[in-house]
Amino acid sequence: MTFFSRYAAVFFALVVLATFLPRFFWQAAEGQRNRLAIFYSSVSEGFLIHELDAYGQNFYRTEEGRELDQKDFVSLLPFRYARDLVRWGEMPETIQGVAVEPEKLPLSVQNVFFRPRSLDGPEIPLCFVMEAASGFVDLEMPGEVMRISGRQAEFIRTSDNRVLKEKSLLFTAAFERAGFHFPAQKAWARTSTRKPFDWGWFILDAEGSLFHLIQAKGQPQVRPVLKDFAPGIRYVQVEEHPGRHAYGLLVDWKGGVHRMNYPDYSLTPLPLKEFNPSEMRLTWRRDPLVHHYTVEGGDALSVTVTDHRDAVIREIRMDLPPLRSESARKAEAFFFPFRIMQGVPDSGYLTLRLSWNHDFLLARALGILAALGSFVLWRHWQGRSLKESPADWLVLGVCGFFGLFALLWAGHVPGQKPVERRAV
Amino acid sequence: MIIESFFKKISGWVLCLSAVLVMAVVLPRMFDLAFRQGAPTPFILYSPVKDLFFLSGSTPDGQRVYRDETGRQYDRMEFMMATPLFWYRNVFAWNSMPETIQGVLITREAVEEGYQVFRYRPQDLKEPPVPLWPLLESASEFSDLRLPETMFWKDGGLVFENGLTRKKDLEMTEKVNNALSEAGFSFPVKALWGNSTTRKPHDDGYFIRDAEGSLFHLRQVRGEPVCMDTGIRGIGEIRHLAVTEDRRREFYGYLVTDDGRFHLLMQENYRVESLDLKDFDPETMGLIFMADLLGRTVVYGDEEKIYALRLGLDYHPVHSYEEERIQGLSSGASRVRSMLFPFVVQTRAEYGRGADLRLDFSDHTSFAGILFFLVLFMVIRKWWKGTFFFRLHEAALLFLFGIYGFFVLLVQIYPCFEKKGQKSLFGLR
Amino acid sequence: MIRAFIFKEWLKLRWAFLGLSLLGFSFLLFTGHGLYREFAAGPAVPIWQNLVERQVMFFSGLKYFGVLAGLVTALVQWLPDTPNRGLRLQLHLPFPQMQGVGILVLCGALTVIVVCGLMIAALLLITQYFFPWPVVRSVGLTVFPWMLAGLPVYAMAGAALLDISLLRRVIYGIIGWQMASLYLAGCGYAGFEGVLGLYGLMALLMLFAPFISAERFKRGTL
Amino acid sequence: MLRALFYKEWIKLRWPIGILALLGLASLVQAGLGLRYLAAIRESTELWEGLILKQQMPYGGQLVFPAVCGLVLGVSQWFPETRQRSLRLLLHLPLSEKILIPVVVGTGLLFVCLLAGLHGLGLVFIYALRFPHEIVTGLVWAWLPHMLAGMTLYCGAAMVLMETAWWRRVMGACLVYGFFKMLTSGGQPAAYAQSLWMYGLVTLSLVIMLFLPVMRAKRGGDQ
Repeated sequence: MTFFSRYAAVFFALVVLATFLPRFFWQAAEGQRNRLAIFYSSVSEGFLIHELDAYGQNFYRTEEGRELDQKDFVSLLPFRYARDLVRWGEMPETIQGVAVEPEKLPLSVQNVFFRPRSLDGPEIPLCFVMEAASGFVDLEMPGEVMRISGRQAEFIRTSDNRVLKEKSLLFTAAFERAGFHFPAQKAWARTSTRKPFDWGWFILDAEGSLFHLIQAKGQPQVRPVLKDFAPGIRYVQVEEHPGRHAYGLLVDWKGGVHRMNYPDYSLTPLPLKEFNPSEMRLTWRRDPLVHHYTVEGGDALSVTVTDHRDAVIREIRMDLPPLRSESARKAEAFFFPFRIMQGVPDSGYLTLRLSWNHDFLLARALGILAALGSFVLWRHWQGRSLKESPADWLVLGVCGFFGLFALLWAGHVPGQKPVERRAV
Repeated sequence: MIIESFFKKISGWVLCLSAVLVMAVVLPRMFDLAFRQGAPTPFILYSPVKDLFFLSGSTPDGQRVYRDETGRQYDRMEFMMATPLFWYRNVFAWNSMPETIQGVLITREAVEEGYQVFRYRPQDLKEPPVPLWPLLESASEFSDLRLPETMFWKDGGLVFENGLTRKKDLEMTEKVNNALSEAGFSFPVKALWGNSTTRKPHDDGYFIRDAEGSLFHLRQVRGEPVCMDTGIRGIGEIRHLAVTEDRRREFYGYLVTDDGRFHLLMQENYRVESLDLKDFDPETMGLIFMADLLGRTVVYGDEEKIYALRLGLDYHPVHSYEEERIQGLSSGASRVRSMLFPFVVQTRAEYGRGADLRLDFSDHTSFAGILFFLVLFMVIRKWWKGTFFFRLHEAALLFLFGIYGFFVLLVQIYPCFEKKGQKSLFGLR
Repeated sequence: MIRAFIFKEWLKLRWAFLGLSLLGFSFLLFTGHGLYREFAAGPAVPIWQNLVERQVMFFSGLKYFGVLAGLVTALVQWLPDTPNRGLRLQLHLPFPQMQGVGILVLCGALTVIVVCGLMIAALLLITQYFFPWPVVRSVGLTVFPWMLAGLPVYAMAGAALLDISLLRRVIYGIIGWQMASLYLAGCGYAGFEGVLGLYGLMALLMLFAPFISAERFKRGTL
Repeated sequence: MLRALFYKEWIKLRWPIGILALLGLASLVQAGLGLRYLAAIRESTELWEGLILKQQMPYGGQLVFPAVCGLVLGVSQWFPETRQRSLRLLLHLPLSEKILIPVVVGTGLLFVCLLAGLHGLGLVFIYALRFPHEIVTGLVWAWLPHMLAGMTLYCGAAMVLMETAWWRRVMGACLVYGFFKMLTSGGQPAAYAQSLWMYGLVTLSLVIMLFLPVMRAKRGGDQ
């Protein structure tokens, strides 16, 4: 019993230490870098770099490294800073042969941001199905929510928590007509009234097919979108934009990202290399001439520019100075052979994820040896036999310094007498 | 021994009074929590089509109701059609905007440009909790406003501190204070108002009141501080001023003077337009100002009453309306409340933000409550000890504190218990 | 005699004092480090402006420090004495009892005040390194009532520990809790600015609360 | 013998339990009235929107209760034991410590679970009156880690009080506080839904660990 209890103590201490010590370590040791953004200028047909340093100073450069002042920078990006250019009266009439109409720019300029965190997360599986054709300009949150339970869609009125029978039957029938298999696995939408119009919900059914639900004048419209999509659908990011260029982004389980085009739901894979949606951030900017994809993560920033027929025009990749210096990473490997993370980048859930350190084998080995050595010294100082509790050595061999601290805290097995110390 | 008994006495009173204090804070709060009812503030708009005020509110059971000031009910669409200058986006989308209203030609651009809304709340009267401001560039080439490298506060003059070096920026401080004194400013700075956010269409700088009560306008134009004397005199002492930067650029903002009047500070020559608001009390009432193409609407009020006023383009009243609101407590509940609690200790500042500590006495009905608890206490006394009599300080507690005193006596946290042998005033203990 | 009293209290209280200061300072160390990193990462003015506009409280972890200090001090000071009636012996010494209790309360209150004062001073020192003067002032005005909450908690916890009737103990506990929550009501930056004196006076007056409980404790009845 | 032991613990704990039960009741009343008022002043859609989309937790304040229960019961159960060596007295009862310690710890944990569980059931009931089961499930998910946090604090209090060496107390307190933080840092109702069993396992290890300081107190451990 004491044996179990002692290793329970060691286990408890290991979990807490492996969670907090690396966290504290990186809070103290992680470096900083300047904020960097890369834009593609259709005017100069080159990349522009905007850098903000720790003192709040802005630097503007071309990709060749020529310094620009703010005004040049702004006039090279006419779609992004249209307001300024129009005010100065310097808006070019045509760019690359395409006429620029400043008042129509909001329809053709779109910015979409994707974060790994939005892939998964705790949510309450009730859907606000908005009225997409109410006749009023402003959207309103409806007075009922939809739940897709085992065999049907149910509407619950918010004012008295009652199920609306008629509406539920109406929607269930519409789902069944479209070939939907209950229950739903996941449902995605942008539930906010601050958008120009409503595109409703994208719902993944029990067999992995994707459906699109819109409520217009109280009537459901359910359309099958994707059937037998081999990589499997991981996430759909719906983007209502007044230009109606695309329904949004679709991420599959193999790490591919697709643009879901309006109005036929066809998928265009984005031309991104080395993009891992579980770890990297993606920004998609669209302007009247080009698509512009920025991938940020893994200490690098890469930008791909395509034209509207999705042919790649230019690519650029910039390595950013690493946030974690090599010496700090060596120190981490020396002290922490693994760490436990509560939060992970691609989910909003809290977990306990064990992640082993795979870098710097030598530093790790040295760390474990140092922990072993300290433990030997401690046992010697306490006058304890090295043969006592042999499993301790296993703990130390696997967990290094975490193990050392945990074992020190747990102490020896109570009641065992120290060995007689021989006179030196 | 005097010290000894003094200690005991004061200790007893401290305990007793703190119990009363805690009860006077907590019990009314619990009462309110249990009996409070609420209804959202109705939204009032002026209909230039029908020359009436239109209200959108909700009934106690959560139903939305649209009606006009005469009580006639409408549906949502009719409501929007009656107030087309506010809902212009919808009305234009339905293609049902009248061509002219009151003889004025209506175009989408004119409506959009004529539209402005701002709000005033009583807590705006208080100085901001952290009085630190950036002096933004008001004549920048670029349309995005950007934070400068310094921020300033008032300490007699204006003191600038640089965010890079984290030291006082002596050069800037001197430049600004020179600009102030050149404009005829008499130090020290008494009060300063401005809108320090960068999320606004343009920057109108700060307004500063000097030692003599004059108002000055400070801006940064192309890196240089520019100060102007507004020449505003004779409207009383300015208590609050808000800068409402808006694309319309009709006025800089509004000001509230210490006589409780509400004025607009116009952009042309710093002219002051005083609005004649009936019964407006800046300490208790919130206000919404809505400008549209054809006139101005001012809606103000507190929890009890709500006033609406329509002004023409020349700020002369055209139409007015007032209405009683649903009370937070029903009349029965509020009578019971004032009977139960002879006074209430408020720890929150009522309309401003922050803490307070003050007594709110209830009206005369609280005597009924006090009498009730007096009798109740006597009954209990009779039941427990066989006599109606009680001591002087017990009577005082009951009379002064009503229900609070009753509870204090009930759990016996009252002072002066140590007179063991002595007889008390009423002869029995 | 008085010196002996004070020495005896000091023997008990020094651990509370040390532990609380250690806890507080380690917390401030974390706060200071966080600020240091934030200021190293970018320009200062946006951070200042963010604080002014959103009223972020980077020191909000100190909110319950005063309460903790009061509670720990009271427990350390009164708990060893009460169960085996050690205090009774002291109350029967040839020394005016109430003055004796007064010295005890004074020692405890001073511990709370000194610990909290140290925290405020250290926090203001950190703040003034990173922020201009108005922020320092507002931070001080915000933290002060939080720390003041320690005094009523100390007093009422003392009274509750000393008292013999269980009902009264519970009531004192509730009073202490509610008094503390008056001081901790979230009023934003510098919310107590105008009424700090009143609240301070109230907190000091509360220190008289334990006397009557001590008297009851001594008599052992009523 | 076991019944006597159980009875002894009950005698020790009845007043704290009584007070905590009253507190819990008061907090439930407050939760109910607060929810009633919230439903009265806000439009129902807005309220549901906050609960579903913004994942607000209006019951967040009530979730502290299990932790308070754990701390109070832990301290009031183990503080008297650790004074004047009464723990040693307890351990010299004619009963194996393998039965005795689990019974004593189990009694304490039972009361923590009972009090906090009833309080949680009350909360669930209050919310189930107004909201569909999805929102109530969210409440349960948010409540469970706090329940574990209550058990953690109970064991932590016992462990800190029983330990023999002061540095072990400090380190133990830090570890328990760290784990408490890990359990209460979820900002969304179902943040722990995927991993609660792991947290439960770690909590269980803390419970089992309690045997160690007891044995140290009995046999005399190292410093």
